[in-house]
Amino acid sequence: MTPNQTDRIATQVINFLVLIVVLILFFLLGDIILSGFPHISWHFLTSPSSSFSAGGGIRDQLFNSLYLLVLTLIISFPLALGSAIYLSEYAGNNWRTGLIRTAIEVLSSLPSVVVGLFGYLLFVIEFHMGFSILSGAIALTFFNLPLLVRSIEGSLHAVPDSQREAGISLGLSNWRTIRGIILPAALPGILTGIILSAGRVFGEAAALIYTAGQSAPILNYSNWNPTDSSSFLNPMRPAETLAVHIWKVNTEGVTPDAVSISAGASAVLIIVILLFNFGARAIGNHMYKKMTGGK
Amino acid sequence: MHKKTLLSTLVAFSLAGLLLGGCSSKSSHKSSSEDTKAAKVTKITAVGSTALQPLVEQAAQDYQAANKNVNLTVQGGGSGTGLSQVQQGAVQIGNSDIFAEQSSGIKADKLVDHKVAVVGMTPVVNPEVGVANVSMAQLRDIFTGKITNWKQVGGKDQKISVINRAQGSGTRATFEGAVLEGKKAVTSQEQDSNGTVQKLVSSTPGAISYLAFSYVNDKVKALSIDNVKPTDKNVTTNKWTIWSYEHMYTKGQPVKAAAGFLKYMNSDKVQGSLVNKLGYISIHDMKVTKNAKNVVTK
Amino acid sequence: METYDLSQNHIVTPPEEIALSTNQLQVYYGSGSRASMTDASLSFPRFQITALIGASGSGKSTYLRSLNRMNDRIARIEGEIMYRGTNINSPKVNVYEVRKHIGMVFQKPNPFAKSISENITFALKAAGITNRQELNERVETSLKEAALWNEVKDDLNKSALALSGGQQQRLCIARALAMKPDILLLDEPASALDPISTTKLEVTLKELTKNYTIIIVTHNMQQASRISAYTAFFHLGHVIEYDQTEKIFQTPEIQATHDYVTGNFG
Amino acid sequence: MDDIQHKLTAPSKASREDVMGRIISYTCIAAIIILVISILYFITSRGVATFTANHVNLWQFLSGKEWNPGTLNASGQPQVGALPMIVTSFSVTILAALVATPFAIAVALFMTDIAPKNGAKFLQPVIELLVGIPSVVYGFIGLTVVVPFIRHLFGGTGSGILAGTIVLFVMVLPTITSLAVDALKAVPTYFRSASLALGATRFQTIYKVLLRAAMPRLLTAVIFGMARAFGEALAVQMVIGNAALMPHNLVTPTSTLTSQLTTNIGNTIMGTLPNNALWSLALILLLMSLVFNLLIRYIGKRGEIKS
Repeated sequence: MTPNQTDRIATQVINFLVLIVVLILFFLLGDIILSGFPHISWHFLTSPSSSFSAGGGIRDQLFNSLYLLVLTLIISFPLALGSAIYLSEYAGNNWRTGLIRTAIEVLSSLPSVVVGLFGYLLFVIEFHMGFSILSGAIALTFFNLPLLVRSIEGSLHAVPDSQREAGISLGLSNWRTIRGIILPAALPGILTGIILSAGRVFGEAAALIYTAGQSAPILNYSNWNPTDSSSFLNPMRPAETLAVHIWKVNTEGVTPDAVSISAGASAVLIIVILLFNFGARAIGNHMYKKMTGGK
Repeated sequence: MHKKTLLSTLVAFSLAGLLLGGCSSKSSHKSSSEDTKAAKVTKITAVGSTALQPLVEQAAQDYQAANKNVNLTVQGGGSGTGLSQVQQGAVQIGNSDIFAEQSSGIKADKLVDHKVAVVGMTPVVNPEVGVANVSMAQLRDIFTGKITNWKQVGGKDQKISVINRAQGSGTRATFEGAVLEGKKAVTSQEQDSNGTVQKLVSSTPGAISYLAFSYVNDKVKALSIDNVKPTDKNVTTNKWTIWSYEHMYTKGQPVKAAAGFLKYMNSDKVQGSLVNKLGYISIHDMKVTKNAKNVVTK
Repeated sequence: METYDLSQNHIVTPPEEIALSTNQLQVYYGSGSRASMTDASLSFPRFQITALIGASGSGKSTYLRSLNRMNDRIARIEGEIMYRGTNINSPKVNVYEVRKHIGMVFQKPNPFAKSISENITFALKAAGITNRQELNERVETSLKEAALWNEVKDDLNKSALALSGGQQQRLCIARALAMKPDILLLDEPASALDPISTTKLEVTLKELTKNYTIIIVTHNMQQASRISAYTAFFHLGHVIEYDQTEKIFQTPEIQATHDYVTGNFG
Repeated sequence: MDDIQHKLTAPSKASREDVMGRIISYTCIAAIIILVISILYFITSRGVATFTANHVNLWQFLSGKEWNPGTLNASGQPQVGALPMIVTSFSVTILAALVATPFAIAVALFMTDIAPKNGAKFLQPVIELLVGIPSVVYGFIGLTVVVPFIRHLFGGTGSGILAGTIVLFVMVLPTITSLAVDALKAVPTYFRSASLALGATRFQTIYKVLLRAAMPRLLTAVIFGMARAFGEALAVQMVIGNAALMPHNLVTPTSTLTSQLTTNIGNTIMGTLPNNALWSLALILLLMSLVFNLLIRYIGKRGEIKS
């Protein structure tokens, strides 16, 4: 076989594999969105859920998912950023760094339920944080960190060394160089990491059942005081997220319309993630353009 | 300029994150005790059985609407979790599907039982198997693996696929207590939730499992045992023997706020309508009682 | 390849005022004990261009990068680097301050992914200059010094990455000049440029000697002979010969230098 | 002159900035290390209790095939044999990674080298979207589509390793793909142009240059995929069958470490043997993923080409 024939066959094999993946993707997304779309209505999005009668909505769960994402990122992003900077800029290439990396990666293979129980026993019980969004956010930080650290470190590495040299040669401190030159250049990669980890936050259920809880108390959306227990901004209140809600109605739900709630909620989840992806990308591009001074 | 803002935001975030992570234990502690002083809001947490959760959750919502000074949190986690945590004093109420006495590792004498509802359970099969009634002995043989084909009990020629519940789960303990007479169930598929079992039985040919009454729908077939139908009425007289209580345990006698809520759980408001709406049987309707050793008295 | 006696050398001390000098400089990479640069003792005259020549791997870039401590992260450097009466190769010295006085331009143009003016003002702002007017003035002066002003003065807010290679390299020079350094180190600055850009760059460098001391590493011997006053020849981590450029190229003292500049090398 | 000498030796804003930078990044890494150590300690201390407090024989635990922590066997020992779960967890993880890797790399190559413009624009968001689908949804699609399909083909219940593998394959695909894309993108363009300029075909370039240069990071992508597969519980639990039985083939119900853990942990009492035994499963899971990590890191190091 000549190299050219091999090339043609190989390309066809690759195209074929891609086609299969695309078909799977279409099937999955199509199945979720088509079966869920008919159940999405304004009423569904804006009314609270119901524990036994039909006609419940997902208003609070939807908000909780978003709020949990924000809190999780507030906790995990700075930690991941700092650690990624340490690993890519300060750490030497030795066994100690290898150990740290392995330790962080092992975190990502822990089953959700183990992290959930750990969070439950330590944060919920021991630290008296109760079933709360905050406990949930800390538990999710465990899953988020490996993914975030890895992707941020990767995108920092991808910035050419000549950029670091340029900064340092001007008498800038390493820190200033990292912050002002390397980070902006690495921004698109960092965003991908955030989007991926956000997906994980949206989709996680097992870890949250034991930490953020699986009840959605009625929220008061006009109460902006985060310390008040009925306020929607209070991080210390229990919060059932969309994914947990889907899990609950599917496993123990006794509402007559459990199937349609689950389908509708799944479709909403997908759409929210989609919007989030596009939004994050648009903001990223905008920031990147602003920083590079391009018009 | 915007770079500076970006950085300072990041720094602020990281500080906030570390502070929240590190100190929230103290702050939350403080704020909850301050709340108590200011508004005298008592916080009650009930954890445990997922089967009982919807009932308690709904009751808690109604109760809080009338009693502003009580803040109730109801969570699942499983009966084991509920019993462990109430025994440790980490939560005020532990919800359980089983008697504390039936659970090893729990000092039942330290806990006070509050029975709030009764759940009836029925064996369910895939509608295709062509069986509507079995004897108790046949049912036992199916679950211990002695009968392996539906034609042995008058159905069509189809292998029996047993789907059991998780070991240690309340539903399984109840079912095995009432049916197996101490024999060991065959090792088979195990699922831990009513919803999954219902879906599996409806889609797997030859499947048999058991469900709480409220999860039985037209996609699965509930079996009669010795020609007794699984109905609420038969449960109240113990003609249908597979049923259990739903318990809410407290460590010692409940203190004021928890006592108030537990009293509400036993009131006609809950027992008269809510319990039935959610598919349980009211404790008030029972004509018999059962103790931890499965002994029934009229 | 012929082997030369590396201990045989000829090194002069220029009579002019000295801007920077090294004494017995040794560079070790990694944890190894073998020196990549051995006993380099050179003095660089003020307001002149000094060229460092030699084959690839001769240690000239290593040496140059040691002068403003750019090699700190990857190498261990022994010996003295004397600047204004201070040994700047001492752990007590503030390297950031050193680099402000001794600027550097690299082989490949490496502008930041920012606008042209931000490329220049970024380090200035970090150094504490916030006055808008002063920043604008510095941008203009340095771009003029680097002979880039006329080409970019209307596009100062455009991305620096849109410039051509030659323009990018002059922007990098302007960026270094904006810090008002004393000495400018150039590491093969023209190697990535076309002949026209190279000529422009050489003219610019000559102009700069009015105010700056320049040390340049180059592969291009014509370039060295065209622009530099002094030339040092490096071979296998040793300085073999250091003298006035004319002498190095016409009547070198050492055989190795002769072979190299006449192209009979290796 | 003195002024300059002073400036050269005195600390400046820049050196203070650098100290601050170091403090920030060292604090972050320290915080993460504390998190990791605390959870590792937590799992280890509980997982070891089975052997120290309940005196279960370690070898019996690892090689036994009977899992009934509540009951004692003939010799009075509790029946805690984790072998079926260990074997199944290994099988589904490795199979899922084996199946997913070629697909993931093909998609990644398609996005970076074959159709970088349209392919990437379309596939990237869709793939990131897949990461966010909750496990539960995957599980139910598996239960309603994959399991009946397998039952139709092979008979039996349909649940088992094969169903688990298929569901996990789809779940880890986005993880491996997006990391593989990063890995391929990190290979400098001149590697590609140099190879093509030498007359190599695109496939030769991909096979001999790209994949090798990207190998360490591709392996990392696979590790992350396997890690996800290892730790996944809710979805697997619904399709694997959850029977603590040795898997005899790919289509009989069996149980993974995670599914056993998730199914039972809420029903056991903390501090008792059934609960401790579940934590021992978690410990095994942790150690197994640690071994995998180290192994692949080692392979990655050997396959690395120095640039």
